[in-house]
Amino acid sequence: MDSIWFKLLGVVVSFIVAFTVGMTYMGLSRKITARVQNRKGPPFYQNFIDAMKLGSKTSAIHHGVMQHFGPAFLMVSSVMSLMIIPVLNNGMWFSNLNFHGDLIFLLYIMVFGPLGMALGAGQTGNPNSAIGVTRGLSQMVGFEIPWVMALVALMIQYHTTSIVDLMNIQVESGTWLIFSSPFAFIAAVLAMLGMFRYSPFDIVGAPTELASGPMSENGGKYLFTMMSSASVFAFAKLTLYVDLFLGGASNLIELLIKTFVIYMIPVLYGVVSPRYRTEQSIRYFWGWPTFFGLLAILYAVFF
Amino acid sequence: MDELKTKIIERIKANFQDATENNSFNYNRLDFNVNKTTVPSILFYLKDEMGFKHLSHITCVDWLEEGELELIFIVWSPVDKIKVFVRTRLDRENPVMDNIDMIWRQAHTYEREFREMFGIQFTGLEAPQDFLLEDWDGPPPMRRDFHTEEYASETFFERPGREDAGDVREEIIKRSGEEIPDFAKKYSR
Amino acid sequence: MINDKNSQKIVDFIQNWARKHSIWVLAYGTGCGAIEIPPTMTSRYDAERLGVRGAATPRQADVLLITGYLTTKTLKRVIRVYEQMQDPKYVIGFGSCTINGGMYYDSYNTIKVLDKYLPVDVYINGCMPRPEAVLSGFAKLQELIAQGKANGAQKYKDNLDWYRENQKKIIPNWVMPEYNW
Amino acid sequence: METIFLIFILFLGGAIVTWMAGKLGNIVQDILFLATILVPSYLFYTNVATGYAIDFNVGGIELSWGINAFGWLFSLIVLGLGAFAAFYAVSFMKGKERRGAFYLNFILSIMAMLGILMSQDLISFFIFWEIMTWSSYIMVVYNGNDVQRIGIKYFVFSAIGAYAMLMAIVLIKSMTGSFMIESLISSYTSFSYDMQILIPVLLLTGFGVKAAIMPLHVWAPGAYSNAPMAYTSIFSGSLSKMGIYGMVIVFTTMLSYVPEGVWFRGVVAWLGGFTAVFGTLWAIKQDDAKKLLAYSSVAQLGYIIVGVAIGTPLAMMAGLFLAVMHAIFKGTLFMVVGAIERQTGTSNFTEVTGLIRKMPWTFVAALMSIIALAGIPPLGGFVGKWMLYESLITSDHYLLVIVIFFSSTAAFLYCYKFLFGFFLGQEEEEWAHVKEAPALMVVPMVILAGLTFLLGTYPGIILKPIANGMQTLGYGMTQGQLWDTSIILNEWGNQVVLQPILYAILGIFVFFVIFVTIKGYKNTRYVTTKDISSSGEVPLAHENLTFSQGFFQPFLRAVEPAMRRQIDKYYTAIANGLESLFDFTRRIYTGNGQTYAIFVIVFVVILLIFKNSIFG
Amino acid sequence: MKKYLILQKNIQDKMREKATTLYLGPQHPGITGNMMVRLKVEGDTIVKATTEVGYLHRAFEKLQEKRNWLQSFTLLCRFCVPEPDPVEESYARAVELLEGREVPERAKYIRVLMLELARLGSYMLWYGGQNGSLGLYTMGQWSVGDRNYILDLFEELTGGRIYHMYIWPGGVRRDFPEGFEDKVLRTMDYLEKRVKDYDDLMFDNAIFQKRTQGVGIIPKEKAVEWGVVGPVLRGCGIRSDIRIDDPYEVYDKLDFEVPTAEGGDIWARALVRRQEVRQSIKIIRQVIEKIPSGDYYNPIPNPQKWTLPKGDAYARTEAVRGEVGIFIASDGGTKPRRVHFRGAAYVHGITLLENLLVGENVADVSAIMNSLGTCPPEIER
Repeated sequence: MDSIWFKLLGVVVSFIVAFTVGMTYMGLSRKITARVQNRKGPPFYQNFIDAMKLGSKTSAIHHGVMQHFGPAFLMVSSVMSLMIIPVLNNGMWFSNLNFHGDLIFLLYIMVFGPLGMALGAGQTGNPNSAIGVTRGLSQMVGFEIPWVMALVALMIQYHTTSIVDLMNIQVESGTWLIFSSPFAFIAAVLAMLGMFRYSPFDIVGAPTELASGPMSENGGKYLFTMMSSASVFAFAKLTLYVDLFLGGASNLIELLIKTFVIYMIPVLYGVVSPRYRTEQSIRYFWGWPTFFGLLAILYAVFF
Repeated sequence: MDELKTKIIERIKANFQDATENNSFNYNRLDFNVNKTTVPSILFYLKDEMGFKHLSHITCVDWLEEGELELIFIVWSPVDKIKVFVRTRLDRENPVMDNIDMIWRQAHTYEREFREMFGIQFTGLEAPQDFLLEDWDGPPPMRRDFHTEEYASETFFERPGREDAGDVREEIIKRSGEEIPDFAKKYSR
Repeated sequence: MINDKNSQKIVDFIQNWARKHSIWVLAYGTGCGAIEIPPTMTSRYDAERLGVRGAATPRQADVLLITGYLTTKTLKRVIRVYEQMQDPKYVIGFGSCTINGGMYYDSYNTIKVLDKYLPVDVYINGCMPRPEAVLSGFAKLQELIAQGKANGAQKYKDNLDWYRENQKKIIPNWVMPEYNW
Repeated sequence: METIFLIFILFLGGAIVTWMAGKLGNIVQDILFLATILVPSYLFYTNVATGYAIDFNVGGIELSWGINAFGWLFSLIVLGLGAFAAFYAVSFMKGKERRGAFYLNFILSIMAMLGILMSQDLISFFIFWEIMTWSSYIMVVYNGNDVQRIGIKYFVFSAIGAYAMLMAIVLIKSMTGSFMIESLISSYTSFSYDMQILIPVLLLTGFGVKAAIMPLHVWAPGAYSNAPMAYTSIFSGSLSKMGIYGMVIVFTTMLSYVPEGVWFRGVVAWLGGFTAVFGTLWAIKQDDAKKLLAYSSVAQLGYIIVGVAIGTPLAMMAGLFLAVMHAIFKGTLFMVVGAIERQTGTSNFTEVTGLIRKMPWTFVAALMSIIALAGIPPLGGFVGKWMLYESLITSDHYLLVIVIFFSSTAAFLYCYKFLFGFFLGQEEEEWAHVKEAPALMVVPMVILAGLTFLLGTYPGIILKPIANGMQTLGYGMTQGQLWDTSIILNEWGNQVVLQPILYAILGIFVFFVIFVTIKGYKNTRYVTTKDISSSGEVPLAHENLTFSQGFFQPFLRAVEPAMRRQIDKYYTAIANGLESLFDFTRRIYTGNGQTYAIFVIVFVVILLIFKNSIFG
Repeated sequence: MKKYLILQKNIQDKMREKATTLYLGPQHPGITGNMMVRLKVEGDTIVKATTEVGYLHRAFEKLQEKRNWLQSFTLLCRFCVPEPDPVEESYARAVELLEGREVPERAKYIRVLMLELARLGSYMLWYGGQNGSLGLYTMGQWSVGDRNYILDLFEELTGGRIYHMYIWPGGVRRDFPEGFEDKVLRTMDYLEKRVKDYDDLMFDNAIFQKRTQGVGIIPKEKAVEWGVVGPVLRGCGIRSDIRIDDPYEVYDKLDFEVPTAEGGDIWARALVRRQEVRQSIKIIRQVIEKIPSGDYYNPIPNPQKWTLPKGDAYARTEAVRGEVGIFIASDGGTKPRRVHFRGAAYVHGITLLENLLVGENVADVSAIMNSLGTCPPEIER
């Protein structure tokens, strides 16, 4: 059972699950957005069709090797995150590499992709891409602070930096961390709004300013790879939240329910919000979310 | 209204000898004909001294038969609620006019347009040559001796029209395989 | 193994099905017809349920919608944008003015027949076409894509010289990167 | 003769011969220069065993030279980076003026650093320290531009550091009667309370200047960016590490004996944290690559100081590992800037753009070092960052870890700016002629960059000497406790196994690169960077499509309140105050002999009072 | 206050500029129609903005010289697509002024109804555009969807959704269909309800306020001189409305307010527009209430032989974007000598916009353009 091939198969299976779930969630979010907007909306599988269409584009251009590699960088980031985040708390298929599920390693591998993508976007020479990248990186500095604070609070509260350990603690004690460290959850969820880049934190690729920002020059297969990566990444992030705060999940159905609940937070918040400017969003993240992060740390230290 | 108009006429006549008025309108409008050299100063005077702060419009009319271009500046006083038309005529062969965009910045746009469309040269106008057109090498198109229909048929492709004016719906149905909806049938000839 | 021809057929069918149901329209309002695009996209007509959706840059777009008359200045930009789009790509001519010049038949600054300059897959007539007409235009395009008949891009590639000749007649100052497909 | 003496004689003699050899032709000079660096290094590693020391007596002063395991670790940084930088320098200096002086000072710096590491007594330590300072000072003013501001700043701060250190040495001598470091350490606990505080403060000031810790960092950006890049790579890479070396010794020997040590450690760690934050913020603002890297060096030294000052085994290891990594990647990055400056004539982001296709190997080196700098796995910087965070969390420095994390995340910004500014973006006509740097410059950069890769997966290579060195400092650590060849652990037992991670990352990357490449390979085209979707317009020739002005303006706007206070301004105020004081003094010096006599008497009286109050 | 922007002389300078060039348009989701703003940015601050127009130049005014007085209407409504009725009304009124033709009272009321419905429809588009530029797409979906109800009214009354050609010299083309008044009132009831929802979504939104307050400020003392008109001028705190100042049709018999707001920023303009929607609904209700019965059309002679006396006339109308006007000059023939259109965007979209954008953030360009009501076809004609 521990053979490398089994692990590899597990990676492929969880990749497929993540891709499917991520795509479906994005499709559902489009559907839900449409219902809020008094529309019927596209079918929930519309994103699959879009991805297939992008994949079947017959021509593609690139401005150099970094742009060519950009989607691969993104994929590394999302698949690695998926591999080190335990998907289920007892599923052997989805265990992947989760003995490496170290939170600090996760923090760094999660920025690997965006930075690689930023290099790709930079090489296109499109000023829109470059401006979008600078906005994205700046915003990242914004939301990483409350996010890290939440994680540090968890680490010092439970004396571990491993996701698996945190999950096991919840399983053993029967209390979800959302109840035992509520401030960390609040800070983490507020940071998640920025992480998902839905409105009001979608200044990176704001269409009315920068066309589509860093992705301005990417079409066809490049965009397809990025879309797949985004869906896998979305699933990985949601799973991480469930693992950390909602006690993980013992089967896929439970996981889907929990992730969907978490996913609705940024989606529904985004439907009714205009977007912040970059410095406004940074200041936002350094305001209340950071305050909650500090509270979480104090709570972890003193209680 | 009439008192106001006479007051304005008096003040303008006192300051600008060459201004001739036309006070034949029964609504809030007053016309002055001036020489083109007087235009900047009369506009300045209207704006700064008499409260005609708002430049409503500038227009140009090509009087081909008389060999002249007429420039009309329409200014509006938000206080007195009256329009004043300042009219001047330029020689059609060599239309040169003083630039007035230091009085109203928005006149700059009008001047660019007239330079391109009527060939009027505004002295001291600093702007790229092209405004609405790009790489235009014909005569100024808004002049009346430019014939747009001829130009269009020379330059562009035209889709040949039908020979007759008969009902083509049957033909279209045959081609596309669509049915005429019921509501449309009653209009059939 | 499956017969090559048959497998190609199946692949084509699937690809065309995907292309048909995912039409990303380039956000370029070239003319006054663009005013009917927002209603088409929004709640009453909701083109998104057909998979029609806006795309911000030509690299991502599938369909170039020529919404009405094209002035010579815009034609240059439209050609530029069209050539930057990725295959397969389609052009929808929108409104009478793209078909025969419409009411601008004698204007010195608008082109009259769009398909001399760009390969048009579908024309939608009317001035301006109502959202229903626009939707039916998209439906027609979907039909053509499904049948594999919407091959304007191929036509453009094959007859590039002819198109270039026509285009350069209108645009004397031709400074653009070459189209190398 | 003792090999240790031979090494120094070779260094000294080689330096002078190289200096003189300018007339014999450039190639002879180059070979002499390389030989002078390489031969003693070879002798050092083959013939000098760790733990071996010789004592000798010069003019009645007991001196002792030797090397312990801790010094040996730093000698890797000094001689290893020195050798690479030397090869680079040969090519870098081709066709430049005053090569002899450059080579002389380069060798003297290396020798002085090695001397510092080998000094077992304070006198030779101080002498080598001063040689290092002077040779680096000459390098800072080497280009002759902006000497007024930058050179004097460096000089003044070095002097402050040197005098602080000298005062400490004199005090130590007066109390222990010996210049030996051993005797200082052994008798430190018997010092008076004042001395127990004063001596570390003075020594830390001296070392802090070189390590560019926060209030003393002011000289660093100017000096780093003003020296020739071939030298800056060792200036920032190795020379600054001498400060770290000294600090480590102060922390692990003296301060671990007294209860105030904890308090000291906290203050220095927080200073290091603030150094990291403000260094990063200022680095983001820079438009010149040299300045950017200089501020970035300050920030990175801040991390190292944090690790060293916290001083738990993991933290110390993190600090030392980061010191080694910093030497490697920052050395490479300064070399990259040097190569670009040599090929294009400028190092300004707003001017240079789109070099990736012109200088691919330089780009590879820059990319790898930048990834290492940013601390992104699988490259070496990550290992250091990971250990630093884990050590801070496990040792209850919760807020410091946030501060460090902020600085490290913000570092992505300048990392991206560096890569984008030089290599990505529009490929402009004006740089069409640029060629790749000569092989002698590229090869050292690429090898050093490869080292970051190696150390990212097998940090054990360098962690083993670090552990050995730490053992001599009193940390008892064995392999498998906090590290293994390819595993890093924290004190709670959480671990990261680096090897499978590397394989996974490479595997995924290669898989998707292949996927993207073979998918529609025939119809994938390269287009020039001028062919971008600029909203349908064709850009005019004079229009600039590269985004390089005010790169991170929105971010800087958000952090603007923090950057409004610049520490430079306080120093300027002090300097102005001093100037007026000197002005006042000048008025006192009237030229009258009797007044001078009065001054001397007053001074002596003050000295007496001072002495009595302190030495009681 | 920002310095007055002067076009730089060295446009032909071949050196690479320092500032980055960003093209906002013509193909861009953030531009209001087919025009281009060439932005020079340093960081994300604009140091210079140049509007380039001409992408929509169809030579209407040239073509109108070739059409007779009535045929012009097919072209007129295409001057500004979102709100064509004020242009038609201006033209009709200019012709009436020149000819001295009387218009029946009922026709005047119907015209006011048309103008106000068009105003509402245009504001619905503005709701979408303004919020779309700030990323709140839900608002656009709601308001543009609700705009269809107004277009339905137009369709029933005139036969066209967008282009009506309904207001003619001498009156309007046809009378109300049966039960039209009720439909109008029902639609107004619906819209009043919806406008409250819009307020909840948009004006009560903290992020919307943050994004719009203090952005794109027009100084009050310079506003009139700079040619600012319409809601933009009222957003500077100046009470100016052609419906009041230079009343036309029957506006002087109707009771409505001219809302103003202080500040001159996007937020103030939005507040003005928010009130104006309500005022429009109020006017429409009054029109339905007060409309007299009687003739709706004073017939004109055979258009092919219809001549106007020599002379000229200029009629102005308050549209959503501000003051629009038509100048016509007749040489006594069956065709105009000259028709010249004055659009608000002609000033707002070029000199004012270029002026306002300097020093602003790239992120706000689209929002500023939307708040100024820039409409390119009106500039280029």
